[in-house]
Amino acid sequence: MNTATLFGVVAAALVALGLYGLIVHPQPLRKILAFNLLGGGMFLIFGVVARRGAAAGMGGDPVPQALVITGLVVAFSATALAVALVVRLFEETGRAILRSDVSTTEREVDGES
Amino acid sequence: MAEFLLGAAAFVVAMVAVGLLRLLRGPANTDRMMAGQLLGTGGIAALLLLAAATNIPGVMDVALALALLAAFSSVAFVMSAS
Amino acid sequence: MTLELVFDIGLAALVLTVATWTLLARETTAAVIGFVAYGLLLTLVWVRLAAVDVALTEAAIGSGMTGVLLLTAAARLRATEAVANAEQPGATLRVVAALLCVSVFAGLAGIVLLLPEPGPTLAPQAAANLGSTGLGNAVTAVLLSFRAIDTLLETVVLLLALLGVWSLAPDRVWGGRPGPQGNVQRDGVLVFLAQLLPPVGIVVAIHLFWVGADAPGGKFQAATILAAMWILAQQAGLTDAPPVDRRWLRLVLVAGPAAFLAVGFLGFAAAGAFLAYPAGYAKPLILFIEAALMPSIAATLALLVAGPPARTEPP
Amino acid sequence: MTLVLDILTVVAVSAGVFFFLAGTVGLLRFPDSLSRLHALTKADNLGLGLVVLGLLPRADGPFGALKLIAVWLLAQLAGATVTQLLARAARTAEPQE
Repeated sequence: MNTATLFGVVAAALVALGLYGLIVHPQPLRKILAFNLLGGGMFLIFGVVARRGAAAGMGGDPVPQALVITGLVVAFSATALAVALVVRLFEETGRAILRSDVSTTEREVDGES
Repeated sequence: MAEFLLGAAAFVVAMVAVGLLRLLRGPANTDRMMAGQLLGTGGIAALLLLAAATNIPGVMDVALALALLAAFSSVAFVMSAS
Repeated sequence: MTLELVFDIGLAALVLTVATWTLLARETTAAVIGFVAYGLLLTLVWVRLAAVDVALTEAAIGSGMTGVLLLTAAARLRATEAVANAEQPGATLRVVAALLCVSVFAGLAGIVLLLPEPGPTLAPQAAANLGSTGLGNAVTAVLLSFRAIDTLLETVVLLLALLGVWSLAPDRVWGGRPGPQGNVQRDGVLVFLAQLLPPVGIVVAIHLFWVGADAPGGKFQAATILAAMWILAQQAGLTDAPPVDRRWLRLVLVAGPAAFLAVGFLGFAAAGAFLAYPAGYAKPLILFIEAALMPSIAATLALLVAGPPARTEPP
Repeated sequence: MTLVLDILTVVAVSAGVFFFLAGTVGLLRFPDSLSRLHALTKADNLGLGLVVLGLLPRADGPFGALKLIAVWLLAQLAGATVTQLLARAARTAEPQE
């Protein structure tokens, strides 16, 4: 067991944990949080691959490391967009639920009246 | 000497880890934020010790960035809570 | 050597504990505080994996920026938590999700454990070609020379995300300032911090930007710190977020990617390919791109945190 | 001379680490938010300060030493501000304590 392998297993566990939260949590904001948790694990797998590729006097393979930096920034922008969507949903409907049948029933009520 | 510094870093992280019990227990979110603050300071100290112990270049800059942003999330927490 | 392993195992246990707690916490705000702690711990993990550039980015964006974004949103949505929490999924879904996640864990852990030995790597190629870029930091060379197209697209993605956020504004406030009104109760302590910290932050950002050519650092990390300083000044009420329809703001946002694209097309004329740098001019061109990108990225990041426009100027 | 500096490093770092222990114990054992905050500042100021002091002889050049001191000063500033803000938030949140 060395550092890279250890954190590789941790990364796999983080991806699994994040995925579970993403599926099970009813609140959209918690889903976004779980998604970021998952992302952290995924990036860590890249980091482990990079660390194992240490060569030529470098502590790790720079290509996956650069990919992770790009990925972190993109993950942040996706999170910001998702948060803005949830907040807008809340401002529009007064709640933040993803269930689709809520709005459908409301529309039916409108149609009957 | 490197062994000693690494040991000190491990001890700081362990202490901060115990402090994270406050994060789990609360009771108020302010208490949780305190645990986060302690983790921030402990993380800075651990990074400084790691930088001195391992001679990886740039670790000190990570500590500098963390110190600069140490207040950032706490300020956001207080501002949004009030 | 063994001491290092003890350190790593402790760190690994901590990361897993905080991550689990972040999922289980009842309140969203508490969960986000857990997430900020998770980001800090990941920063330490990245240092242990000898990826200092990534550690810097994780500390600044992964923990700092995302934390602020989610903390603000959690406070905004607090009223909806009870309703949403009532919609807990059934036991069947939980079991199926758990089974899926266990198999994902097994699969990924298997892949990590069975990775070929020695690990495949592009480090020797990167090291061999580092000389042609004139840079000393291989990660910066990958980001701005070997895989520059990724970075170009990434800056475009950032802009598109901002456009997406802005387009969520209701029509009546379009062109206004982002953020809720009345958020500016001046607090003496906070004002003091927001006056003292930004000058230091700007110096540190320039330092990170400058050493980025040869040591861990670079425009993303520097831009994030600049963005954080701007947000801090807004939180303290020292300055307000700009109205989104200002022309100067649009120019700042677009200038970086536009300069990058221009250099890319220049590559056709000067070196025969898109984003190819003519021999001998690689380093000045890379520094020019980075310098042009930094303010654009900083502004984009800060405005992404600020959210869609929410109030118009009083006439 | 190196021996003296090494001893300084060991003593100062050990003392700094001790204050992290103290901060953690206080954070866990003290009964209410405000006194917990009091414990926290000990780790923030003295713990980090002594670690920085201990590492100063090992800094690479005057620039490295300057950076170490800058880290400590920034942490001080952040700690002082956050402590104030959190104390106020804690008082408004739980006035009975």
